[in-house]
Amino acid sequence: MNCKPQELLIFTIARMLEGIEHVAVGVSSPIPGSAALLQRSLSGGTTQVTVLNSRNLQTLNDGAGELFDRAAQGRIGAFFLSGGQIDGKANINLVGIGDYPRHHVRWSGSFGSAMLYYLVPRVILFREEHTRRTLVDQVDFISAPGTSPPEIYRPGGPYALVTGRCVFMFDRAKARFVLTSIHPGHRLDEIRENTGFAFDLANNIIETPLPDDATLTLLRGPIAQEIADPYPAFAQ
Amino acid sequence: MNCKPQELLIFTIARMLEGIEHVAVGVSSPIPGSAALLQRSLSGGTTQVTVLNSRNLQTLNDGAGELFDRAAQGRIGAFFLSGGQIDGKANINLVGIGDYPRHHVRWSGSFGSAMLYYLVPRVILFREEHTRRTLVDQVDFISAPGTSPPEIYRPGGPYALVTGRCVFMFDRAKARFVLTSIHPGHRLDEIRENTGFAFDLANNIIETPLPDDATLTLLRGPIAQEIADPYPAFAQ
Amino acid sequence: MPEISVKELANRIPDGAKVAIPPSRSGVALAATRALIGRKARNLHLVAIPTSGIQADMLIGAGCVAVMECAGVTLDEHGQAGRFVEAVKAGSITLRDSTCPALVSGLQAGEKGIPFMPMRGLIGSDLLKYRPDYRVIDNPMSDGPDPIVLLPAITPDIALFHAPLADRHGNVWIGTMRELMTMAHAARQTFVTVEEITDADLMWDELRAPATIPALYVTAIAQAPHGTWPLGLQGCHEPDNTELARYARASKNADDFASWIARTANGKNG
Amino acid sequence: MPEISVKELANRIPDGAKVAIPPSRSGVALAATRALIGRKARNLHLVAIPTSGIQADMLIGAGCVAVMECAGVTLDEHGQAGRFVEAVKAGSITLRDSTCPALVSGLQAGEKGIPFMPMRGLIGSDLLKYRPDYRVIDNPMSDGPDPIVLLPAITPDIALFHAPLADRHGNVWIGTMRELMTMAHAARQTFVTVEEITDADLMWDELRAPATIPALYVTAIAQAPHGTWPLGLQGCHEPDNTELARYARASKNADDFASWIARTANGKNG
Repeated sequence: MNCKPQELLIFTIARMLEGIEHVAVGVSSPIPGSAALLQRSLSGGTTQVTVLNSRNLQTLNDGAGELFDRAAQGRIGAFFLSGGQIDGKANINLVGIGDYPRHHVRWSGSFGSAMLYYLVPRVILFREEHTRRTLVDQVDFISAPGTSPPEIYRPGGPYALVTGRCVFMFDRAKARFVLTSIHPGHRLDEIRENTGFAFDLANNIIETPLPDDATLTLLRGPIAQEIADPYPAFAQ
Repeated sequence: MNCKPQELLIFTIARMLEGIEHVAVGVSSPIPGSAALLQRSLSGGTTQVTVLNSRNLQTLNDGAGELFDRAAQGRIGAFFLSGGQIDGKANINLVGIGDYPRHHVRWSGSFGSAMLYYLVPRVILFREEHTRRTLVDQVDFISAPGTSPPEIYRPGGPYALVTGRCVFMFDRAKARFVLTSIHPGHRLDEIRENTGFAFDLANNIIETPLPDDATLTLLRGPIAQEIADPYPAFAQ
Repeated sequence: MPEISVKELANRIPDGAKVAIPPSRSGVALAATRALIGRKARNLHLVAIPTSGIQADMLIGAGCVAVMECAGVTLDEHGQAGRFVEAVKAGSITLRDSTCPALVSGLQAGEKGIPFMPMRGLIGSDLLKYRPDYRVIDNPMSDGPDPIVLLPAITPDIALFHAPLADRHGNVWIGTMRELMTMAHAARQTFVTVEEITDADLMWDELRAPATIPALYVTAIAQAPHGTWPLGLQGCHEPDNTELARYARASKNADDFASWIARTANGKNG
Repeated sequence: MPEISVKELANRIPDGAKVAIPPSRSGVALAATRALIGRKARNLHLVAIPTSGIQADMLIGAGCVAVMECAGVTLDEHGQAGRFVEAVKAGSITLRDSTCPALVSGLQAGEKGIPFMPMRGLIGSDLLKYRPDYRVIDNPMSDGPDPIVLLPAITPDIALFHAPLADRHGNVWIGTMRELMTMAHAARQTFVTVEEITDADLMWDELRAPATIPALYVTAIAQAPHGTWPLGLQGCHEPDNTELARYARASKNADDFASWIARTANGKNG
């Protein structure tokens, strides 16, 4: 079976969720959502999944604060964030480009990032567009920082950055991304050219593994059906 | 009609609730509860009443904290407190006699007093037993103080003390009780003899007014029926 | 029970009021929003609990908003909120950007009548830099240094939302949209539009009472069937995605926005 | 679903655990309490949310309790809690006296994963004097001096209560006893006894879902009809006032208490 680019991303993210008890997925995140569902399926249900704004895939019934309370208590093992800009220190910008407040490009806002990025142990950054526009040397506005000084209470933070071209793992001690795998059809020099920040190279950079046929069948069947509840447009 | 002592107390307390929008009544307070219901009736429903642990007479449905949140927001105009001991500065003791923690007499505990006494504008102290055992010079344990220094946020506090013998109003500036009315059949020297704290005398001490026949009919009819919900034993 | 018309309800929300509004999934009072635009409300301070979408965008586009306090304004799968983005770029609204849990916690502090609530996170974010009302203290419960943010209580003048059902006493059933309970508790006044009004007493309905806002917290109610249109309402109506997509396109410029507002002024069946 | 017996449930509450328990009106797990006494539980730290009655008194009388944290222990209209009073006088339990809203706020801080919650009141009370874990700071939001108490978060090891209904997935319906939701959210583990277990999914029941604790928070459930006896359960059972009066008399001395415990060891139908 032929693996589509999005299926590779879903599979790649799913593998990062191994061993996580409870994964939460924010709004407008169909690829991370599918990845969480795939991991749930592969784990035999050990991994629980909450997809915000979903009818079937969530158990929140105590108001807009419940997800955040769960995160603060350590009940959520993994979450996904993105950014209009992401920089080399894993700072993310969900607000805009230019000087605050009168940005010349304005996005929606920081949503829960300025709390969840600190408290969820394994935050996976996902941005399909891998260009110097999205992956920058320094963000114009820090919605949430990639790292914090040692005196700041911060059990969580960035774990990896998955793009349409490759996977970077994040080294929290060095506050730097490390390129660990390149998706099939992409090359290191192309990644350098399209990345606005400096990054390290893993000793052993691999080609991002493809899902096997059984996994693809799972993805195209039951997972696609489940994800149609919160993301009908994506499923089509 | 002949007014019973408890009916006089109910009527006396009810008159102190005039103009209050929302009166809350704690557990085990059938006389204050009846007074609140009488005032509600006399006000034509302008005064709202919440009786804790009552099925019919409360609208709390958000857990054990809701009453206190309402009080902190200023939504509750009057409340009732009592004390195993009450002293001349209106300090109340709901904990015990002797040295804490191994009191030789131990009562139930402070319940909500250490917050409500500060925040509810008109707290009416009610203690039917008027003796030197209950009305003391100084309480052994301050569950909640009668007054606070000016830097302490305290929109509420004691308004009056109603006993089986008389009514004291509380002068917050002087932190002293003022005897204002004596129940029929009681005398000033008897009150002095049975009060453990020094108090001031109003310029014009009156005999506590009795309810008229219409009020007594109301009390013995509809009010008695309503109060039977939270306090079935009292109603009998 | 304090039952009024949608128009009267909008009239009772004064210019300059600090109005708490729910996220797009939770009972957004769009019929009342149309009435606010109709009465040319001005200088509103919107507080999204914790995000908004078409509602904030409509009010901003119609010139009703002075201050926008939120963790995000988005039309979700339909894209950017065009009037919001335009107003930010033009500097015509004052922004108070925040993060979702900070808005919820601030509102909970308002509900509890306490001056502040602490929250983890935020330190090192530029959000904090632009919120001088958020304070950082050293956690007094900690032995070592442990900076933590204190959020001031949010006490809205008005909570405005739409619910499936009310009764004649003014009790309002909200289902699982629990943020509406917090909003009603925290706000000084609460105005609610509803799909239906029942003659039964919701507080005496064993199944509905736990998810019912007691009348005590409710200032007035207006019946407005399809009152969230074109948004949906849990258990009642699906979102009208065709109309929402039309709105998203229209919100990209002032003229198209004005036409959309004019065309939809009477709601779903207008 | 994690369905176990009442005995097994009591076995899974370890000696020394900090156990949150509800007030007498809200789903007190007395069948489980009898099982705890039966297994000779020791050194429990009871945290009443915010008061207790017969439950704490039974556990104290049976020697299960090391620490009692509460705003009050009372048998309500039946009078003083005799075993509690005796233990206080004997100094055989450690008291952590507090006031109702402080216990609720502390639990809410635990629910929110924040280290503390501020509260008005308490300053000048002897309660504060004996609670070194309660701190007074100057309100950082205030211009002038404004001392305010900070309460540390309460994070119970275990929440233990009784509810009317659960389902096979582990979801628990609590009606208006909302403090049980906070308890389950705040505690590390939650054990629930229930009147009934339904085959339906409570989270998919539009009317019950808003008052249902999601299974995620529930460690295990045991079916225990009349599990609050001799206390009542809202909407299910009236209190057995005859038996409660008998208990109040028995609790006045150790021998009568022991006889009462032995006689009622098997519950209402024992």
